[in-house]
Amino acid sequence: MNRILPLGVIALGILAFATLMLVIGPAIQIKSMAPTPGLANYSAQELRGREQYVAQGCVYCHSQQPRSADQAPDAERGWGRAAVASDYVYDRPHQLGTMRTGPDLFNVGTRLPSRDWHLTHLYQPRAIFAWSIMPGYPYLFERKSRAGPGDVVVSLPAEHRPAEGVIVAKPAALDLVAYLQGLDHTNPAPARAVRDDGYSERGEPR
Amino acid sequence: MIDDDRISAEAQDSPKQEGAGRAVRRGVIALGGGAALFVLVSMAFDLGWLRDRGEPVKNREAPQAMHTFFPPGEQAIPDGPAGDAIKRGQAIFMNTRMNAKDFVGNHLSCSNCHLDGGRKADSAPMWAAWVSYPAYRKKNKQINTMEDRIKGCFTYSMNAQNSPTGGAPPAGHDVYKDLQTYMHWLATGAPTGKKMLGAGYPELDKPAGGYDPARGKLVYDAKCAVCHGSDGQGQRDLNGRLVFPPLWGPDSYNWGAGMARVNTAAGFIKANMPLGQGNSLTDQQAWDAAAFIDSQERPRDPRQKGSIADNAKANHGGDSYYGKVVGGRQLGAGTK
Amino acid sequence: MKTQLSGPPSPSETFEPYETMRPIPLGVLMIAVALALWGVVLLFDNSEAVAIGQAERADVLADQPARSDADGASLFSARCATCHQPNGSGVSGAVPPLAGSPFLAGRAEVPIAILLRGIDGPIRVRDTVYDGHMPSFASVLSDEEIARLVSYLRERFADRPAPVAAEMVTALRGELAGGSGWKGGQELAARLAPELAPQPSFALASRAEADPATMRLVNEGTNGSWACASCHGALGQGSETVPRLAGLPAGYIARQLESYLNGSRRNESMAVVARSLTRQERVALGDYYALLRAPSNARPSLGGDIARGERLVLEGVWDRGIPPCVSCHGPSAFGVAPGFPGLAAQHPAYTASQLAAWVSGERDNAQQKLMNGIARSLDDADRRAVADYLATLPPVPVAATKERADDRR
Amino acid sequence: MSLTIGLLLALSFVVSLLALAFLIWAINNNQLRIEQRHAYTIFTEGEAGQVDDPTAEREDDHHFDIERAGIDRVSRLPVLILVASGIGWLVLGSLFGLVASLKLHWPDWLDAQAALTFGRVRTLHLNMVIYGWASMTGIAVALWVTPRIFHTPLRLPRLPLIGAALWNMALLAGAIAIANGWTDGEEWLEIPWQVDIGLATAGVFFVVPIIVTAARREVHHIYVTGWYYLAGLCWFPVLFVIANIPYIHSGVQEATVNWWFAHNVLGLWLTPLGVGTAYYFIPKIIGKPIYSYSLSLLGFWGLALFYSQVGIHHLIGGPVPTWVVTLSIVHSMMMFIPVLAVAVNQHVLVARNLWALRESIPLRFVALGALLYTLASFQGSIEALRTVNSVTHFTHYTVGHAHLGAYGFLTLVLFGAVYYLVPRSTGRQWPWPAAMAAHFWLVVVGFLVYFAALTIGGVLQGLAMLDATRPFAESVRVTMPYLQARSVGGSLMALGHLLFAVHFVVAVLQRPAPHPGATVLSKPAVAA
Repeated sequence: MNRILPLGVIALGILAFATLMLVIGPAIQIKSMAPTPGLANYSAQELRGREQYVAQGCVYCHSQQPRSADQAPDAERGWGRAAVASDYVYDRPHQLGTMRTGPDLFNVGTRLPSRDWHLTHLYQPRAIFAWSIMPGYPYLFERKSRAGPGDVVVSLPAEHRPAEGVIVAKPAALDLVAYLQGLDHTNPAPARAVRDDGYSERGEPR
Repeated sequence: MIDDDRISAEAQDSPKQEGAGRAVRRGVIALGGGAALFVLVSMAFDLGWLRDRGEPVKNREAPQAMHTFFPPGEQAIPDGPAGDAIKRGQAIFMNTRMNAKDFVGNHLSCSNCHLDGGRKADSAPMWAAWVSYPAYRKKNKQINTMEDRIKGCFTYSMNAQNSPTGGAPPAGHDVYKDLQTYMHWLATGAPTGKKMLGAGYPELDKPAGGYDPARGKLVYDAKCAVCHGSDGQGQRDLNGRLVFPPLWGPDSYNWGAGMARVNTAAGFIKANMPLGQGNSLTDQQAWDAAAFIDSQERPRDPRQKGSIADNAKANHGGDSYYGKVVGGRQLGAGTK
Repeated sequence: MKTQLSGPPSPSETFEPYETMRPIPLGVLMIAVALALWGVVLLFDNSEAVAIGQAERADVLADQPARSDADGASLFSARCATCHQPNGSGVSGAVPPLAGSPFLAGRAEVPIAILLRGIDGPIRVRDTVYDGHMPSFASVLSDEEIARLVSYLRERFADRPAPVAAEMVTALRGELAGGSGWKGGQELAARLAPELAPQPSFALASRAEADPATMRLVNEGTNGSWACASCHGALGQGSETVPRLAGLPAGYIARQLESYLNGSRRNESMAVVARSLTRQERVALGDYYALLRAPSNARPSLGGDIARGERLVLEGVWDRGIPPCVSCHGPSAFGVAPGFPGLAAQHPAYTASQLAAWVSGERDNAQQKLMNGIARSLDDADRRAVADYLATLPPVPVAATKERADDRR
Repeated sequence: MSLTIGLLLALSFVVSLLALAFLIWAINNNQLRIEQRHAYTIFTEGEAGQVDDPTAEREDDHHFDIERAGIDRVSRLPVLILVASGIGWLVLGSLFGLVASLKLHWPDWLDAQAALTFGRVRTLHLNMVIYGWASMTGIAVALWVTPRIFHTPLRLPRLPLIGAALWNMALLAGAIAIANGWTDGEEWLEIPWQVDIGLATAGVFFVVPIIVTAARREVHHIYVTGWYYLAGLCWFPVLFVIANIPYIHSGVQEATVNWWFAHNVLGLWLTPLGVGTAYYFIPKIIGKPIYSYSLSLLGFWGLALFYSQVGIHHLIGGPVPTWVVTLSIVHSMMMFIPVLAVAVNQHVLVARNLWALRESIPLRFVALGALLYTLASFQGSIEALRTVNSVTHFTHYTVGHAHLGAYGFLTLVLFGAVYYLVPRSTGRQWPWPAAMAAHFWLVVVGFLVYFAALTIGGVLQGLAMLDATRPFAESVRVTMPYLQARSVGGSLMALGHLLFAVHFVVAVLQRPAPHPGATVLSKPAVAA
């Protein structure tokens, strides 16, 4: 090969073809899908919480894409039914995630609906799970000598309580928890919903 | 050659180097080919070409009790009048007090002792019973037809003396017809007159040291009471429907029932109890528990004409507590 | 003489890399051809997988309660026959008969109202008084299904062939929404059908609200742990892996809380809660939840095979050492207090996770380890099937009777 | 609809295959000649290795005195600045990586600052090593090699200086943004798009000089390294810009764009940089030609055809259309072809000249890197299989694989390239040859520990997660010893980087040696 122009043109042509297949094709197909019935847009507080979720980098340990029962026991763990494309129409940026250092969170709002539980867990995960390797987020909380009006005090087992005063959630923590509580994709997916069904034929015949 | 080396040193290698290069080339291709082969095989597996997709992953475990006969399943009941009779028979079998209420004097059903609707091996399955009658029985010293045998069940196990009619169904009653149709259907394909594996209750050798109701109480409290209640009266759900059958007392089988004999009860217990954990007790435990249960008072033996002692002599040899004195009281008086 | 170089030729700094002309090795080409063929096959196969995936999702949709198009007869055998018997005769002393029941023969609103709310109290049917505890079907049957079912029941058992319209059910559902079970025949007769009187009076122990301390535990939490209701819901109905507590035996609930403490049942969050409770509080919470009545919010969600689940629950697989669930948990999976919890209307993810926990040993508090062996005999598909089937059942009706409240002993 | 899509898809794949078949046919029929005058080259099959390329006898065709042409002198400043920046980012990036690794088993360590939470430290690590170390050093090597293979000095040599300044500033701004929680929130695309404009602009200052230099080349034929560099420099800006345009996509479309980009950063940017570099340095140091021109062609075009479509294998079993996933899986497998071609080409040459590994530490780095490229690619293909992916997806195994590619392959190759080019570019010899060897063994042993730990731990983690009867906690517990081992390996690697950085600083600051040495080897080879 001794010419630059054809090299560049063909190389870019191949990339264009790949973009067509991997970006434009799926986009056309997915955009034609209506949101999953029952899927609600995020509230203002949930959106603020979602920004926290993104900013803290939760996605690097938590996926939001339960797999189908034909592939993995995600549903049995309470992580919810297999996610479909129309579950994500309000998600920007997407937070599908590719790690499960922690559990999947796509339905954490139904699996762990308690605000107070989440506050405890965010403040110090090892107050609940001794084996947990999730970081605590003490900077989303503050210590006060006593709770003021409207303050949300974090319930803590005795060994994790401060020597004096109380731990109070900052608004960012409350927003983040509101987002987590709102994560609920348990409504059944439409039959024609889009997802990777590549494992479906390995399931046992019903 | 060596003089040329300067010139073509870049392109020409020594044979040894050539060999190393060839080996690596082959190695790389073999590695790639092997990996590609793995890919292909794995994909073939994915596509189901390498396994039988039609067969669901069942029977991974060997059947708990190895027996040679498998009765037909629920869905195989035929349509039509015969099928209706089978279903009626099944309903009587499963819910005897409800569906043959005129002839039942306690709270038991056939299926309490003949588990899985009379299917389960080693719990006196009906498919094995069907092909064993008519037969001579020592109990009444005559040839028994199947109807006679069922009548015996009503008389003793179902304590018919306490039923609204005061006795077992009269000869030729529909209850017999329906039950026999059900049993006949369960025995579809069973060999007549051949001793079948899993028939009856297993016969347990009596332990060397005998059996002991006091030890049996310990076994009972540890293993049985959670379901049958520490008072042996079974348990009901919130609507009052019986879930666990009573083992003694007025709502259980009477002194004439086969289950009132310690050896029979021991065999049943060993093979089937606790439910879902058959054969988990030792023989000794099974005998002791059976002794404890069968040394409790229960409805009187309908065969008793004179005294308990007379009846004990006539009808209660072997491993029975009938007529014996336990805890200062002679057993066999019956319950109210 | 020097046939091989014992040392390297010293390369020249001026050497420029280039390639010699050699063909592509045959092996590489063969691998390329093989992979290409398989790629085409895999891509063609893709469409089949999508069709199966769509069928699976369609099945899950069809399994949702209140979505079936079953006719009255099959609704009757699936929903009523376990208690009222296939011939409608009922169970003496326990379940009233349908055949010849004046409750069916009168206004169609009466059976509809019973199905919508269930019954919690004494009821007189054909001169026999039953202490009736019937679940509410409002959360598991649609208006159309109730209309079809009532039409069938009235035609078969009361000789009233006129069909019932779904609109009537809709109207009544709106009218009766949110009520608890009918307090026996008395309340029912007073509200809808005076002609059914006289009915036994509802004179059971009053369902007093739990004491304020218990209610604080339920709604606010205390002593470093969280409010029960914050996870289990205001009505104790639960969700996903959070179990439904409403209507579970009081003694069972108290025993589970003890198990979290002694480690025979592992759940880190519940262990925190259990550590914050006194023995009296554990018992009081059991009493409280045992008497709660809540509609079912459980839905089949694991993609399990409902028919297979029904077989496992009602018939078992004896060859694999699996007795039917109902042989211990009661004919309608309402449970047998205090040892055997109700399973009906439990959340599938919870049921399945518990069945898995018996296997892993995370949970080992079954009386006599009855569940351990059974759970080990179930495979993944079995667990999902059983759990999904149980979620289609109506919730356990509350029995506000003395024994039930006291069943913790 | 699905059938139509499936058909369409199979057809499009067939198109790719036809392109490949045409390429192979063209190669075998000598349609892609190196030069016009080779059109008559008679190529006899079965005589592989025996054929004397007519050019081989014309010595000056393959010899060119770069030093005399003054080529290295022109590129010196931009190359050194970029290498220095790259090494700076490497040290910083590995420190963040080490902190992130330690946090996975000391979760309460450094938890008081938002900027030091795991989610941000890990992200800083990735962005610093990919966009800082790998990209900048890769560009530096490309700036140094391109003029050499084209026998002409670098054109517009001041532009890369501006580019480097801009790139460093933008990357620093991006890092600060991420540390403060301002992120675009997608893996590999965390740097806010506003900052990305700076990076994209900086890219122009790198691309233009190389393309202009290529256009003004003094040789007719473009050596294979040139293909990879030129194609990579075409691809990456397009990828980077398309993926970073905000407000177009949301939800799952965004995820497909995300992984189309993230994998193409590896496949169409870092891989061409690394493979191209290895293609230059292996024959250059050994002083022998590459095995086969045909395989070079197959390797390059195969990579272009197939690597560009593998990205969605990161979403196997996810909420994306089945056909896209299957397409990516198929292409992942097809990657065997170009990888085999490159492997044969490079490893055969090394295997024939194992003596050179003893003599040259740069070659040791590059050759090992090339070997790990083969392994990483095979591993990647197999990982994309549905059966395997069910286990490895969502686990640390994937992290191990990513490091096999980005570290085992690319970083080692770049280490070798830097070791080779610095003396020739600056005229300053490396002062401590022993430090080079220490660096080699530290990073190789460290990486071996790192990779083995994550691979084993990841598989155990995946198997635990696939078994419903094992609680999730077990998938965490089972990985703990392996995460600790990973930190040990990571520490060794970071130590090696520190040593490398210090060595580099000392080398650059010392007084120039009179001559970089008459030989390409780090120490004069002694002929027997």
